[in-house]
Amino acid sequence: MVKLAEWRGKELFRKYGVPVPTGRVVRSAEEGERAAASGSVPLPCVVKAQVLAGGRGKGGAVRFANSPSEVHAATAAILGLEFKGEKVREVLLEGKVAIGRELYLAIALDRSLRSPVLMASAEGGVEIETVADGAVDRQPIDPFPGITGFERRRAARTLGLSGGLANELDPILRALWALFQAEDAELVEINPLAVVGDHLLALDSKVIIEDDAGFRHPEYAEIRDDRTPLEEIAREKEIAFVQLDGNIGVIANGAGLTMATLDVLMELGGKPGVFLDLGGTDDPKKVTEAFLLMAEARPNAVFLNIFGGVTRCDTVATGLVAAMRQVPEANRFPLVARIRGNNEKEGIEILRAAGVTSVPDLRASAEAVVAAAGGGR
Amino acid sequence: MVKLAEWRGKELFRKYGVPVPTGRVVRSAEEGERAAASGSVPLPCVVKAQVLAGGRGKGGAVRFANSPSEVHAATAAILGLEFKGEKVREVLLEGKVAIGRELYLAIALDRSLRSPVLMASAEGGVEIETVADGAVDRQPIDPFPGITGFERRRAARTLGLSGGLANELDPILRALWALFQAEDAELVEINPLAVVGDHLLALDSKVIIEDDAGFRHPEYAEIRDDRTPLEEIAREKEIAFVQLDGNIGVIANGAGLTMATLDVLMELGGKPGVFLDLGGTDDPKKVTEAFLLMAEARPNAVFLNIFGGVTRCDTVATGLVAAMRQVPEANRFPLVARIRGNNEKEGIEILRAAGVTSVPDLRASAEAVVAAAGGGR
Amino acid sequence: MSVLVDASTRVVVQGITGHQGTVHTAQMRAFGTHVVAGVTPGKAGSTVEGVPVFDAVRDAVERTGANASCIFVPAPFAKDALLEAVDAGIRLCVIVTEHIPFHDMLVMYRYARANGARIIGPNCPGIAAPGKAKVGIIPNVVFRPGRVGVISRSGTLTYEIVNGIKEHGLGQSTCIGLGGDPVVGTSFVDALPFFEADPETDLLVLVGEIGGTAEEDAAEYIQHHFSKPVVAYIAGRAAPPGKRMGHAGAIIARGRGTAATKVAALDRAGARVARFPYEVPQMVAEIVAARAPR
Amino acid sequence: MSVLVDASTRVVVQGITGHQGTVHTAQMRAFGTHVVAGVTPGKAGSTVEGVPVFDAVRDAVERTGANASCIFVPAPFAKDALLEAVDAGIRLCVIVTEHIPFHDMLVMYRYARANGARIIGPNCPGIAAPGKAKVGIIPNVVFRPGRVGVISRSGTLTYEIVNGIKEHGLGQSTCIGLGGDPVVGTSFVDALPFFEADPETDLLVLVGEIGGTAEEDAAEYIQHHFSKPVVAYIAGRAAPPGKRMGHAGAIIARGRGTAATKVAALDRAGARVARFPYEVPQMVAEIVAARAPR
Repeated sequence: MVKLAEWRGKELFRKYGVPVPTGRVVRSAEEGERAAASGSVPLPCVVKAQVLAGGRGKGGAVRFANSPSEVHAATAAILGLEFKGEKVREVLLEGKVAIGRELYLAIALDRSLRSPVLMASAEGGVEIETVADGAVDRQPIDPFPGITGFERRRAARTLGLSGGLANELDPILRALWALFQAEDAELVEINPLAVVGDHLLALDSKVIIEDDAGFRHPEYAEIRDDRTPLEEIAREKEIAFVQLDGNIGVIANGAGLTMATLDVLMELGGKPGVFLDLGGTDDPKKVTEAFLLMAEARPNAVFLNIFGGVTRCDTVATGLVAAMRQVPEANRFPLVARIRGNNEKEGIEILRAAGVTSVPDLRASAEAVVAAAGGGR
Repeated sequence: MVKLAEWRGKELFRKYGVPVPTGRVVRSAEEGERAAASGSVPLPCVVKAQVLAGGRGKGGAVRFANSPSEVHAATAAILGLEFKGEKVREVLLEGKVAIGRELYLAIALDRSLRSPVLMASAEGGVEIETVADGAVDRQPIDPFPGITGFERRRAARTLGLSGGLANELDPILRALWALFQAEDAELVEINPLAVVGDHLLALDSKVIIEDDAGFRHPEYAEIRDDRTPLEEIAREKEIAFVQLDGNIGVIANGAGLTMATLDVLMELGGKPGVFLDLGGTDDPKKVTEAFLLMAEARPNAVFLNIFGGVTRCDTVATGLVAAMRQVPEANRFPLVARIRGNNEKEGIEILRAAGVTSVPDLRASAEAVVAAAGGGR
Repeated sequence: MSVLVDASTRVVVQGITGHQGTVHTAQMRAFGTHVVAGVTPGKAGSTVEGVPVFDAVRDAVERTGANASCIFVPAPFAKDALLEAVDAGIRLCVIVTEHIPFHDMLVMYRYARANGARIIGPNCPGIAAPGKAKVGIIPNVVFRPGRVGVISRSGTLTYEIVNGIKEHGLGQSTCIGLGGDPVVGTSFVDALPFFEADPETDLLVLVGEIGGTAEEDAAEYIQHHFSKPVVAYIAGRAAPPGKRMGHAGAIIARGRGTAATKVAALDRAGARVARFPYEVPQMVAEIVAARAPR
Repeated sequence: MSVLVDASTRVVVQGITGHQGTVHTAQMRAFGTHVVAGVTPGKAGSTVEGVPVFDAVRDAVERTGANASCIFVPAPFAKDALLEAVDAGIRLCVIVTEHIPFHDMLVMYRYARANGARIIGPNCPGIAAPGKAKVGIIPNVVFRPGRVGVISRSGTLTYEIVNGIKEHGLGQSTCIGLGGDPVVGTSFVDALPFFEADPETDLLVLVGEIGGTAEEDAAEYIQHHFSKPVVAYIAGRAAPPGKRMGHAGAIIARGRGTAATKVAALDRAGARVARFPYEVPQMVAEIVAARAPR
């Protein structure tokens, strides 16, 4: 998933017709000062760190400025900050507005209903998780026929809007729905949607784009997510790779088996540190690449747990053996292998020839790798 | 329904992405000559009368020209022609192309299926009614999800297109579907869709827009249909009014009852000349307007046949009496009235007070009006 | 038993505060129908003819147990009204509104079908079972409880014929006016099985008109699946091709949908086809007389 | 009897000329499945593993009587493939393809449901009834005919567990891999009634994972409507919140969908919940032993 920074989400809002404050993203204090001086950002203005984590207000990542020099100072103070692990590289400057009521609007997927849902609450401006369930109205939106008039009217009633404000809400809801569909979003959230005088204004944006629709959206390919550098490399190689806080590397195939392997290691007192899911490949080169990637993560020990289906055991064994020859001496690690399923015999034979023994029992093999990593009970 | 002239249909084709020849519509021979001389129409070119009736080629309403002066001559010859009852006021000039195969494509409504259907035939370039049923492939298109890849592939196979031509057909089909939906069309037809070298080109267009969607399409309001002037006035007053070749005026309420009334008159030897359906009004003013409109059509006699439902009998009687006072002496006509249904007694009483007797029996009343018009068996 | 409506029918009127909505709410109530709610956005809390008005159909359903809807809202908003009714769980929707674009109706029809709801109409007079319930606008005066079923594409012509049945001393089991638009939610073929199954219907009157092939489809169905006597009338024999005869659907296009083909098809299917509308009640009376125990 | 597939299942493989399509066509045939047709546009007239290839599913259905589809086509074209299968009258579609955008799947799901078709998947290993038929990619080696039903959101973990059941000397009635995406055509709750009704299933293994509330929904259903013994395993106890664990659906978002809540719900519903995957076959064997006549 691609989480968009606030300013990117607001660019989408503008494109689809959700009103947002006049503003501009800057990447240096000088740029910020110039923007304020030239009038392209109204004064007084809000200076907001463009990080993905919430709670910026309380965390000092949102400031106010009344003059170009104050914009310079606030931007300088925020840029380069480390906010909940994210480094601030961009700052959004926006004209300050007089906020009346703060509302909440979002469209997200409800998996159980297998439907998008429109969420609306009159209690916006706070983390929606803190709002009582009863104060958030949820309406399933059927992709056919799309968001309807009666759904939009109900949202207006939920938000306590009538007259001109209800009339303004209507195109905002259409725009949110259009954005959700056309951009292949997982989540589109406006929090708060503020009543400013007689108008509605989206003061923040939260937009998450689905990865799988990447073939329709090359424009999101370059936007980096909160992945580690190794995770990023893995992503390019189409290998599911997740770094955790442990010292055992796990290479398995299939999400369920990988998770189960982590669970077993943890139950046995091990600490999984890298999670690498080969998925359904049967290309030995991909297996080799996965191993080399794992080596770079420098685990204490590696557990190879494969159940051959699409991925055949002999393919994995061949890839593994090739990788073992390429891993630099310094990066070598103790390896425990367990390969079962399709072409199991052939795979075991290839491993044996390279000096690796496959342990067929899951518990026994897991205990062995925990011991090899220096952990265990 | 609004039938669009060829050039208007082709403007829509261009807008939605169906390729059409370079061309221009002109309304005088001079304009045509200038267009050819300035190069905005390639030479040699085709000069086509913009009338709605088919068979223009055989009817002399399509000519060719090789020079600006020939364009002048051809345009002058065609403009002002009366073609199957339509006067030629516009001429389309288009660059002449080397036509390979001629194909047929259309999207229309299939009422029984309650679905749009995509019609495709490799035998284009002739009236589709003359093509054998088996040579026209019909595929229902579900508005949800809209035209699909497999439907487009089947159309390509039906048309015998592959490779680059099939690739060109794909966006044409998407465009046709988009046009059909977004313009609220009843029919979108390309006949012929010509293979010109390595490309596809729509050489003619037939687009019919639905009347009822007028509230979404004010742009079609000014395009005149093939209505008579009185029909046009009736349309503005929202009265269904059809002129036929007879001398009895029929005012009824509801399409079915109006048609049944015509049928009865015809069976009895009468000749219905004007058909006026009050529909479901209960505004006496509308009834008065309808009567005045009928008077202008100068029928020999008028049959008022009302079954009161939404339209109440007393409303009709009130409107009728008001109209009788306004009709000029010269335009007066013998009237036979039959009013039944809701508020029947009150209506009969109002008519009686104005000197009109309601005949309750349909056959008897119909015979009376046929006699009054001077016809009958 | 009757067809689609009965004493358990609880009607919500969408567009109740409009003139037609108000008038026909009173008429439906006078017929004996349980009109339990009205809907007009922004008018919640008011009443029309003693019927409580809500902002949304969902509210009406939750508060009053409405299970059928009668839609009078203007054409540009009719699609939304129907979607709202179906979304709120209504399973019978009678759409009186005329001039709904057929592209809208295609969406409405699919949405209703996907959710198990039935549409009657649009541009229709609705459905009535004398002595039980009426959802729509057919004048109350034409009805009398009886055993003649009626299905019609027409409005006032239906009233005329139904009234004729009454004037012949007979009555109706259920009468459905399907509407005169090119795309209708319920066709003859959709409605016929209900009348075949209805023990209160002895014979059926079918009133068709030119345009489309609904009558030909009905004839095909009658021939193979319908066991009760059928009397039919087709309006529009005098209509010239290419002219819309009032109803959007009543047009002879490309030589199809003429009265002649429809009459012939019904004739082949064993229906008695009347030449004049007033012959219909006569034929019905003859059939009833012939079947009566002597 | 078995669940959803049996000896009458006739499979068309969409994307048969691709590597996976070809490999698994052979595997399905080796399992004993009637693979009657393949579809790859532009490849009509060729054969793959002796199976005739058509340009369109409709052709395949007309010529071979195919009634189930196994879809291997790449994600950008998978939506069209599913719509084509349903349009051609196929009523069981197993989608192996992974990385289908969920927005596409929402359309596919609605289209299938509106037309009475069932989707299994996407991103799933499919369905197999040993001795009868397999539609999908679960390795043949793990199966043995028997009386244990299996429903799983996982792929290889399913193979592991199913294989374990076999190694304990038991066999499976039907095994369904639902797929690991956020939107799946068939959920636990959708699949459970089939196993409840299946006389060849004595007990059920349910393999879940973190993310969503499908397991909680299943627990609710089991508690009230499922009478057979259930052994469950939930993968992902070690997963940190906010990280996607391979499957698009396997993510703990906003504190929901944790292993703990799922285990607790299944526990409350009376299922035996295993801590380790290899405990599942043991528990199954214990239940079978306890039920066996002495």
